[in-house]
Amino acid sequence: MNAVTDQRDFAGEGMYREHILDHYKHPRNFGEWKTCSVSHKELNPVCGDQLSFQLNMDEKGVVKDVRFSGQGCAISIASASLLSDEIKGKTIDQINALSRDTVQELLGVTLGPSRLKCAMLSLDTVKNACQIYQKYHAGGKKHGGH
Amino acid sequence: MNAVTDQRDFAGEGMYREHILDHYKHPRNFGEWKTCSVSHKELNPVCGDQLSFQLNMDEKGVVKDVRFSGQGCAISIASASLLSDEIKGKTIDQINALSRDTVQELLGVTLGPSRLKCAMLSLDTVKNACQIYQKYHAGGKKHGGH
Amino acid sequence: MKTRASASSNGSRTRNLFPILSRKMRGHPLVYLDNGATTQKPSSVLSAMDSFYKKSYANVHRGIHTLSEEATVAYEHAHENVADFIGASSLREIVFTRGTTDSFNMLSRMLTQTFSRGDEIIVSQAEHHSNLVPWQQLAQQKGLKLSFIPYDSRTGELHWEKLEKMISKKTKVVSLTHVSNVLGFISPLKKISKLVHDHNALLSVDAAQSVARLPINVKKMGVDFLSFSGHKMYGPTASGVLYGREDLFSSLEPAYYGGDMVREVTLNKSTWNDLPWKFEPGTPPIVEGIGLGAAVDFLRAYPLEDIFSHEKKIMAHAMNGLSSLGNITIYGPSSPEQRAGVLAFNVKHVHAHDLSSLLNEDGVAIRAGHHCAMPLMTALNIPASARASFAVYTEKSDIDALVEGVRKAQTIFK
Amino acid sequence: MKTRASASSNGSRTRNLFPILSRKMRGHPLVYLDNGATTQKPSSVLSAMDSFYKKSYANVHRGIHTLSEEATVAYEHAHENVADFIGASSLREIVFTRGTTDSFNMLSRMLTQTFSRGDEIIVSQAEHHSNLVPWQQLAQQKGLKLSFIPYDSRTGELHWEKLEKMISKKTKVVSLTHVSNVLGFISPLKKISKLVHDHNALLSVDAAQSVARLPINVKKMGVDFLSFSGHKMYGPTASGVLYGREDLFSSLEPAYYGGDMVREVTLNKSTWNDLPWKFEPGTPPIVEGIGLGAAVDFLRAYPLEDIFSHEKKIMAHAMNGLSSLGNITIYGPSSPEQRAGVLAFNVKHVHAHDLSSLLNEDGVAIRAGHHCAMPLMTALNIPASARASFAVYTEKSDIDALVEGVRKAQTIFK
Ligand SMILES: Cc1ncc(COP(=O)(O)O)c(C=O)c1O
Ligand SMILES: Cc1ncc(COP(=O)(O)O)c(C=O)c1O
Repeated sequence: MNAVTDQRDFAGEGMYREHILDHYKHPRNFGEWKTCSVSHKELNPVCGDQLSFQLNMDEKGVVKDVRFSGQGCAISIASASLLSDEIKGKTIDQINALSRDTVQELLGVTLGPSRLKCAMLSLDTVKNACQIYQKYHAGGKKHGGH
Repeated sequence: MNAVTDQRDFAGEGMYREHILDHYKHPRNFGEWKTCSVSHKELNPVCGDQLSFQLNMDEKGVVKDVRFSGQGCAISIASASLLSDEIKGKTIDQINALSRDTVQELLGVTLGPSRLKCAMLSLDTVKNACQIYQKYHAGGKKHGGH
Repeated sequence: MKTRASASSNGSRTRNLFPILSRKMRGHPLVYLDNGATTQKPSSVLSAMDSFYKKSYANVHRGIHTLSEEATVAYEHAHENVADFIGASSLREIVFTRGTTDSFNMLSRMLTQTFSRGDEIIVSQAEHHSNLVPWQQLAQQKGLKLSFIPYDSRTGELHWEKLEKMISKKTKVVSLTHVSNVLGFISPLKKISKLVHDHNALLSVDAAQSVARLPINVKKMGVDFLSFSGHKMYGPTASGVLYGREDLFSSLEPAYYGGDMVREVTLNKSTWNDLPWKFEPGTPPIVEGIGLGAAVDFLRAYPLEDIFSHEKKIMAHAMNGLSSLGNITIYGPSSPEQRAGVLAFNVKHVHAHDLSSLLNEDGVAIRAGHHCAMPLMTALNIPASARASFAVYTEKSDIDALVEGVRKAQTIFK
Repeated sequence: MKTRASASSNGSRTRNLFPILSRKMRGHPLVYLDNGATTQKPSSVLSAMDSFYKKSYANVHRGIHTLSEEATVAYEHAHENVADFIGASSLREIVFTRGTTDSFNMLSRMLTQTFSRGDEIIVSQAEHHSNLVPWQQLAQQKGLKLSFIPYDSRTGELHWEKLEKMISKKTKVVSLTHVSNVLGFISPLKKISKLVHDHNALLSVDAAQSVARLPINVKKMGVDFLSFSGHKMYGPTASGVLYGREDLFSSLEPAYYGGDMVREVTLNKSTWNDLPWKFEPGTPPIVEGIGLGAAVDFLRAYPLEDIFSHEKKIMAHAMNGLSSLGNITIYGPSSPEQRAGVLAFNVKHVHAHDLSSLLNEDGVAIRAGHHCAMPLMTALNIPASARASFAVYTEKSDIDALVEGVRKAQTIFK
């Protein structure tokens, strides 16, 4: 995977490599459940993108399965699709540890500041969904002091 | 007299030539009358200069004699002194025709925009004094339609 | 300065006047079509600023030393230059601001200070946020009514006829864009001015997109206030203008305060300086003002009539080229004749952001988004669009690169 | 960028970094002692701006193309650079304005929006109009009380003790200059901050004269808001900063509106962008911001500790030289140790304007007038004064030229 190399060479050739287009045209885990552990929707008013994530958690606070829906540009949809695969089997703490670098590594490109916002919408939505889940299941495993 | 030559060469050498210093140190027509046809005072708040002019007019609207008083920098006092000589025997119309160039010619220097303000205080005061005089003596010679 | 270079016939020579346009973008020549956001700068403007800093720089208006006198003369001359350029009577009608947005914030505060509860302000549904949000917020704070000339989907312009029905004795000011930064239409200002003045209201115009695209004469057009930015007319950032009719400016109280705009200050009271300085508090944008003056000289060397017809040819070429690809929606008037330099469009199945990123890979810079006109996007029922916008240096080959890039995007996303 | 050059030992090398200082004034070397009004610019600042225009110029924040991405990164980096320079937590506390006056207009509006009739604002009798007139006008409009820490003729500073008696539960904000632009004193901010915060008021500081003269750390000094201008710290005109503590900035409503400072806009409602952008409406001073960042790099290369002690040596030399002439009144603290870079004085029998004109004939540029501090002039009971003010490039020989010029003036006017 591409590391973040030259700050100034944003989104080099191949930003729309097969990989991203494939996830855009055939998003994984796309759809909506009738019920789930937690669901959350976010909107980026600047570009009109909107994403909704549903998570199903097991009793240990691990993501068992996930669905997402929404509309947006290729970068935001592909990020959501890639992220939906990535978070399966992860704990909330592990999800909170995911960074903007994770998302760029999943996409395989380095993004400039404005496209990064498109890419981060999915991660923000997932993290906020987790926070909501924790708030309502405070009895379970507490959010650790790290 | 110096013509206004190079815009960019304000206040060349000799701005404080003998001529100006003489009028500053020994201002002509300096003092105050008890009575006069019209008197007017103006202030330049930016530099604190203040000048007061008194005019004695004859029945035809010609300046017979003049006194001024006040305080200020050499440029403003010397201008007032030079101008006080200049306006003697002039009609109000002739005084209204005096310009910033007249004052610079009297001083014998070309001034930059800020010192020009010092120099113009006397002319502004005299012109406004004339206007006040005309307002209260509207029965006499009307301000012509030139 | 008066040498005339025809913009249309000398496209590539014009390009050479702009240093940045020789930059290569990943091996491609730079095709800069984001002029609606900001234009590039000719060498003449850059060197006017750089050499002023290196030769005559000082603060203006109060210094007696030579540098300060020179700076004052240059800064005031820039005002006169702008006054002359837009047909104002004198520099007393020209306030240097930091841009269109600054002009509107200042103007809206000064005017609404004189309005009473229930008074009406009319803008349009197609305004840039800069000519909307200041009025909107002040209307809310002061209990004023804000009304909107609606977008007309049949013509791609505004429902001009509706203004006649909306306007009333309550209307104090009508503030409209001259050229829409999304739809590209040109407002019929002369007609509007008559209507507005017949109702004793004031006409404020947003010339951000028009001032470098078509000739403007505030007196002939009957405009009371005009706002524009230096950076969209080949001048520097942080420069702008608020033109105001002298009698109006004379009677308005300032909205911003500080040094230089005052005549006398005591602890509890202040009086104001002469026009236009009473509206320029603090150290003004000195070097930016001088750069703006140089930009005016640059624009004068063409004339604007030529720029206008040059950009219309480019517009026709672009509209033809894009339409021929199919699956393209173009917003605004359908005839290039009715447009000035701004072309917003969408490509079916390709999000504007992706289009912009793909074009960027080939060195083509366009804008994608809501163009600071969200209410218009709502009216158009789209979240975003692509926008190509032209300038004096835009050539047909730039448009060909754009069209080719859009074609490629269609293939990738098909 | 981290190369350190000692300002004091390298006076003349420093001079070479400033292109304008090689200009000859009627055959004399330029002796520029009007730094309190504005400083000259080093090549590094000028070329940062010029080459940005020539290589990476575009509008910021919303463009997707490479130029816009580069511009955005550079512009945001300049915010981070300034944040780091004054000890702020992050760029969220740094709003780029167009100068100190703009900062105070913005701040005074934002704060007074939250005040109620009868609330009190405290400033001083020695403030620049920029930190007086905005508060004065808004106080009048909103029925607030404006109080003044008086000038203390014994010390040449302010009556600091009086603040303790003045301040009360009604006091909402105390806004004071850090270094007086006439008297040159340095305000004891740490003490004042404690007093102000003990009364649950806010401390706003005018750093226009201090930011390029002594080290500033807003957190250590306990300052809630800090305002300064780029052009007085070796940066460009039309640039400036309003620092605000993040929790305060978060809760304040903006005072200026337009594009880029919004998140969502409908015809009748707007929501705001994140910090600091919610306070930067419209196209910001992009290139000026980048120039300001370069000025910060320049200042960092000395350190400010060295500049401070360099200017103190210059101050001592100047106070000695002038005093030795006789018939000179110096305003402000009598010890050079208590002053920072600003020296106002009058020469008996020579009006400050005439002195400035005479010095100008020998290439010496000083300021003469009321220095935008008319109420202080009233307290000092003078209409105007001369002022020499220093910078990193000021040399002892500049002071010798000043003293010699004053001596000549005394002869001419004796
Ligand atoms: C102490 C002080 N405050 C405020 C200002 C105003 O700064 P500006 O004119 O850059 O807005 C100045 C400079 O003139 C100053 O010296
Ligand atoms: C029509 C219109 N009005 C106002 C503006 C705002 O101009 P600025 O951002 O320079 O303040 C723009 C540019 O973005 C514009 O296109």
